[in-house]
Amino acid sequence: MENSMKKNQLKELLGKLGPVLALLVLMVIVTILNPNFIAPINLLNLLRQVSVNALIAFGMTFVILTGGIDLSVGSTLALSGALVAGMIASGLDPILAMIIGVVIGGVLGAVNGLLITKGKMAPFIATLATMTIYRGATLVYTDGNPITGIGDSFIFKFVGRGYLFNIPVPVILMVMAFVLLYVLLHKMTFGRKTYAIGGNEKASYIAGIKIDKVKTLIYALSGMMASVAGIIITSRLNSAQPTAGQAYEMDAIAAVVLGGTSLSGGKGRIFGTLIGALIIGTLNNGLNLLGVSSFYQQIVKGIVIIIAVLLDRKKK
Amino acid sequence: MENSMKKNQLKELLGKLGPVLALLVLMVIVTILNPNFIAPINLLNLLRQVSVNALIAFGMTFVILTGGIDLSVGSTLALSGALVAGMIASGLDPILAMIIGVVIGGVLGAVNGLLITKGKMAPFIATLATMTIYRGATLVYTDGNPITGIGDSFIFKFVGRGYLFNIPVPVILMVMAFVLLYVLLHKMTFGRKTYAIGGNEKASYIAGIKIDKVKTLIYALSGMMASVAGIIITSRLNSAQPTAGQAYEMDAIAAVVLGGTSLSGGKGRIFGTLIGALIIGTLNNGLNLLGVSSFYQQIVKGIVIIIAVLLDRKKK
Amino acid sequence: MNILLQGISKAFGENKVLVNVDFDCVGGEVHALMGENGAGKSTLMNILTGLHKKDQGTIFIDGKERYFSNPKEAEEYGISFIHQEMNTWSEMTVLENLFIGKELKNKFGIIQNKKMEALAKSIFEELTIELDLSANVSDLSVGQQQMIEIAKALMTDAKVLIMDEPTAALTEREILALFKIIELLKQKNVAIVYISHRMEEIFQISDRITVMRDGLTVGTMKVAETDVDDVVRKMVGRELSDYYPKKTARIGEVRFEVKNISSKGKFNQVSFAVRSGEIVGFSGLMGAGRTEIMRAIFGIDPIDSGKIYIEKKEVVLKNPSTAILNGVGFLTEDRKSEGLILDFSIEDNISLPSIDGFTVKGIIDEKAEDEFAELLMKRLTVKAQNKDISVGSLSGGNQQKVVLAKWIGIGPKILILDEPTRGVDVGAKREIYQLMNELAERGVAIVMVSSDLPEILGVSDRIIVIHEGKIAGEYPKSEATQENIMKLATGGY
Amino acid sequence: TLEGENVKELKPEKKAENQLVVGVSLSTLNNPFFVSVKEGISDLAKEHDTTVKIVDAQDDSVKQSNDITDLIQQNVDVLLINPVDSFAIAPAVESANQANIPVIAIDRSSESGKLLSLVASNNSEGGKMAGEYLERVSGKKALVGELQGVPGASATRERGKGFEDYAKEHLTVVAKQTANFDRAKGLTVMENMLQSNPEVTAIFAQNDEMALGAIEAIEAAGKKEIKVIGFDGTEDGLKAIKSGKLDATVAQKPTEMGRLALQTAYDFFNLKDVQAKVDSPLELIEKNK
Ligand SMILES: Nc1ncnc2c1ncn2[C@@H]1O[C@H](COP(=O)(O)OP(=O)(O)OP(=O)(O)O)[C@@H](O)[C@H]1O
Ligand SMILES: Nc1ncnc2c1ncn2[C@@H]1O[C@H](COP(=O)(O)OP(=O)(O)OP(=O)(O)O)[C@@H](O)[C@H]1O
Ligand SMILES: O[C@@H]1[C@H](O)[C@H](O)CO[C@H]1O
Ligand SMILES: [Mg+2]
Ligand SMILES: [Mg+2]
Repeated sequence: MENSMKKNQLKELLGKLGPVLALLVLMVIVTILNPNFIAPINLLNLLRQVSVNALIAFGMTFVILTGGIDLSVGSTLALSGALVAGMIASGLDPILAMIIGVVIGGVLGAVNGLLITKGKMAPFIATLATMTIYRGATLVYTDGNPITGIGDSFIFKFVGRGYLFNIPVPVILMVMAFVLLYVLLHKMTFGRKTYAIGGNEKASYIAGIKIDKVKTLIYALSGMMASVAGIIITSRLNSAQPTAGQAYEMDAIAAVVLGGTSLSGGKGRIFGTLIGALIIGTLNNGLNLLGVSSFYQQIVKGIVIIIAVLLDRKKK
Repeated sequence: MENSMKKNQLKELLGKLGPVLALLVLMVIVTILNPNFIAPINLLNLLRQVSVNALIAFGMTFVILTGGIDLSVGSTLALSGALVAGMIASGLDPILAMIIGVVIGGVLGAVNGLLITKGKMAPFIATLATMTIYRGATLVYTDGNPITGIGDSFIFKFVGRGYLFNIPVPVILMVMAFVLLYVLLHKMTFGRKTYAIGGNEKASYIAGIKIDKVKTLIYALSGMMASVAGIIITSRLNSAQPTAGQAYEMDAIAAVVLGGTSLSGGKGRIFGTLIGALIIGTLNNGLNLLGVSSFYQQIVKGIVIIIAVLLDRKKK
Repeated sequence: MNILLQGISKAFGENKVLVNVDFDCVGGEVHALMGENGAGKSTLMNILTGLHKKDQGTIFIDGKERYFSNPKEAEEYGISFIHQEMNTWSEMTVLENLFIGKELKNKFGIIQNKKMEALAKSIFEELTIELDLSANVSDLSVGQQQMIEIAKALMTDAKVLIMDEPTAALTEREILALFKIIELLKQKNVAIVYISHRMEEIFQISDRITVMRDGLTVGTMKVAETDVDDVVRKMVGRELSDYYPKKTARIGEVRFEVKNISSKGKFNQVSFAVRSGEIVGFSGLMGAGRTEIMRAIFGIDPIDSGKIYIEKKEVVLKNPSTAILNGVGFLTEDRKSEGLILDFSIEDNISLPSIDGFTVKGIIDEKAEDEFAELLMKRLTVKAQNKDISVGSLSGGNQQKVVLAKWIGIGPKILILDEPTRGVDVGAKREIYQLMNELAERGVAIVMVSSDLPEILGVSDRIIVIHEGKIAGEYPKSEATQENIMKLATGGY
Repeated sequence: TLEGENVKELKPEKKAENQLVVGVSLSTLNNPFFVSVKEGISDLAKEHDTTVKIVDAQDDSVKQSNDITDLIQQNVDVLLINPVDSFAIAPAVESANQANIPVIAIDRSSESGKLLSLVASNNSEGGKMAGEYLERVSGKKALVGELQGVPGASATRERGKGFEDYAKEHLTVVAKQTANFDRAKGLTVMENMLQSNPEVTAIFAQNDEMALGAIEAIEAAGKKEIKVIGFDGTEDGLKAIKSGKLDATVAQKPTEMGRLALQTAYDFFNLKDVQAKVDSPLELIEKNK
């Protein structure tokens, strides 16, 4: 009994550490092949690259934990980025514009939530439809052109391009979001409800959890995270791109799954997602550093995803 | 009792006809706005446009009926198209090349099936990974360039660009595939097993169904349908495009769902998928005929999908 | 707290499930609610606790009219419901399960795990439950999960407690513990509604019995003023003479034999033989490993060592498909998740394991399939409008008959039945026993796993007792008694 | 039978500008370059009261060939096509030929079928111009990184070829990565390139969007000495040159391209002579000039 408990704990620990080990192995390999990789400046660079995907993937983690999926994040990112840029360009206070942008992201996400809960649509289809709609809306709003002339607001530039104590601001935002969402997911009842819904929706209803409300909030959260990512990208590119964020949903989902969260809901951790995003980021950055042609990069990325997921399965 | 039975039958009939009604309404609206739409030549044109998506969606129907999903169809289409073009360009007999192409499609699909059954991976992730890998392989094989010089084989041109009794050959292929797969799904044990797996995988296994075999065959079928679509496209474009088929999985999934098949498996019909593909095709063709700008087209398409699915839900 | 339901009616679509039902329960009593499968017992309680909306009727609580819009509201008011279908979260820990929806938190909204643990420990102590609070529920036995459900309900300080078949998955020891708790609660003046198909325990613990049939209340009586036969008559609407119909089948040659099969950690060196026309009962405590043995024989789980013979020939049943080809059928203990495809029609369920036999040139011969399904439905007296309605809409007993029909349909030489009457009402039970006899008469070798001792004794020709994954001993029908079987089942103490 | 057979000789009929129905198929409108082409066409059309029907292929050759059949259905008088791919467009051009509709290609050509005219800038010439510029400002031994466009796109191929053919003897190309003609990709690819090849002194980005992404990365890394040349001369690109952030661009005139294409159609229906190739001018635009 004692013994088996220890075994179980060991197994669980390994389960949790699986993705971390994968990440470390990957980093060691890349470093051996190109020591530039491990240079602090490249690592910070890597973290900054990861931040956008990580932010989206954090929101996606909640969605997937409920057994859902959000394909619209890329379009939400583009639309809220464009709207923020538009507001700033037309003279609105940048801070206010960013706040409104995040609210808009939340509203776009809540629309998904309502289609799924009140409309009883499958998350895949609901967010596939809004993905198309939000992208179309972005193109209509921008007329297919990037929005520029965002001007010289320090604070807006700071969000995507600034440094604080030598650390890029997007990285700081990522860490802050991680801590907040970690507490929300693991230390507060909202997170408990998220797991409960994904684990057994009917029982959760009977236990008095307001399924529709929690789900809608979760999709709103996902939309908000996408819009934060959108603001960072807009700031970094000093312009809002109508095509921004295309196919980002796939990277975010991959990060969540690589981090050990199950697509059928109820199982997983946001820490895993962070690691998953770092694995993908390391792959992107590493393969570039190693000069692997972009065609082969795709093959390698696909294979690494398969191996990582298969190893995770084996362990169980 | 009598009465209620009739009511039930009516309801069921309506359920089946739901997508058909949606299609008819759509067609009437477009015709009123632009009578050109209903011209036989345009309808044939529309059917030809639909054929590629329909073929992919037919295979996707089986996959979704088992509760799975296949995101790799677009890449499979591109890779098998490129390989067929490559074989023909290097002098292989076109008919042989096409047969090999379809076999390759089947193998690529079977790889998905094996990852999902033997590797116990979630279909979403397995096919997301192979989507990336097959696309990468296509780019490597073509070096990013279209494959041309397919030469002047009549039979190869015929597949994508020919007419038989004034009907475009892709349309004839679509109809043939529909009939075959209709029989397979609704009249043969393979289809029964497909539904059973989607309805309750455990119970099906205990009832003696070889789940792994059936599933692998279904993903292989999906790959084969994608490769047929790939051959048609290659013939139509007189060249194999490395970027062909990108995001086609979404259109195919939308066709399946619009046709009333449930993403959670076990429920749906291939006839619905045909109608679903026609709805999407009518939207594309109709919006073009009506001169709706492409940005607004995306918004309209997304909204129509939502409305169609919501109406379908309401009915139930 | 007293509850009173008056004139409750409810229909799901065309299906009238409750018609003008009256029911009441007062503080300090155990009021049993009995009736065939689908009589409407669970639905009535779901209406009381706000999961379903009534169509008609009035609900009084302590004399005042009162309605709840969801179960949580009812619970907060003091009415707790332990549901028939288990409402656990298998990927969450015991502690998390206990407190879902009512976690303790501090003023910053942070969950207070320490406080919750202390509270849970004290409840577990009271119930004499020994469970690791940090264990995942998926690692617990069904019985242990049921105990969590009970603990959850008691934690809320309920004034009214509804238990819907709470003992269906409990061991004898756990049942005893539960009955002690019920006694305790009675003394605390809690009103208890107790739903069960187990006649013995009803008479052991309840004060009053209400019987329902086809959505109507047939009558309410004091336990002291009634007896088993009376209750059964009210339930099924007719006299039910012998529960265990007499078996006349001739016992023949050995049909099926397993020799020394083992599976590490599950069972060890199990050997037995079954003859044609024989019914062999497998008894044992919950979790003794009976299900695991049968699953392994049928090829669902792997066997580490040992051999299986059918009609003296060695066979390797590497998966269910091979087992079926060799003439073995297996009715699993969990009919919803392993026995049926709930969205499929009755016909499609019945023909599923034999579907490959219905093809002409690869095309399914629908006429032959229809006839096959209709024949089996008639033979098993499945009560349904027609063969095309979905199995999910049938009552539990009728669903179980469909599962049986599908296995009879393969023309089995050997039929393994794991808890074939679990959750099935008395009337349907008797019909199932009758069917087993008919099959035996046709020479089928039958293995029946059951946790219901009277059933084992009433139906089997021979009884094998499993204890901790090993055969502890066996008795022919003539020598078997509850006492000697329990003795073997508990390891001889 | 096959589509695209039985092509008849085009016989121009005189038609006034305000009588014309012009079908326009663009490869994508997700790229400012083509948005400018579109604007060039629609502005000129407005001036002459011409009806235009514009469809957007979203960079999918199959969709483009569907779009073009849709336009043919509507009996347009002339087609202005900006192909996604010059090989894949050929059958659609042949269909138009069969339907007796004149086709004018924009920016990219068609490998077969008959074009009334091609309005394009010479991409491989443009690639060479970029090479020459980098050699001039960064010296013969300059270590160059190249940001490539969408794999397989003709612009990618031709600009790459023109540039690399020239670079073979005049420069050293140390790194090549695709950034899909996309600004955000340009940024990350550049960041990585600065890590893997810190020695680069010059960048050729095959369009301005990628160049604009790249300069954000270069600025962030504090390596302002790296010279960057883009391609296109989009509004944003030109702005960046004016403000000194971008060093140069090989400017095409997308708006002009659009206007030229429509003007060619007008000429045709006015029974004027039409040139088989209309060169849209390329121009090197540099900082401080
Ligand atoms: N949500 C529902 N929708 C439709 N029909 C339902 C629903 N719930 C129950 N029913 C039907 O109502 C009837 C009564 O079901 P109920 O579960 O109350 O029976 P029960 O007496 O509890 O039976 P058992 O002893 O098998 O638990 C059955 O015919 C059942 O099929
Ligand atoms: N799905 C499962 N996951 C984990 N443990 C299980 C599972 N099923 C059974 N067990 C455990 O395996 C052991 C044997 O269970 P088994 O079901 O074979 O017993 P049984 O004698 O058939 O009793 P029951 O009447 O409960 O089915 C028990 O300890 C049980 O807790
Ligand atoms: O010429 C155009 C532009 O350079 C654009 O940026 C990408 O596609 C090319 O064809
Ligand atoms: Mg019940
Ligand atoms: Mg059992």
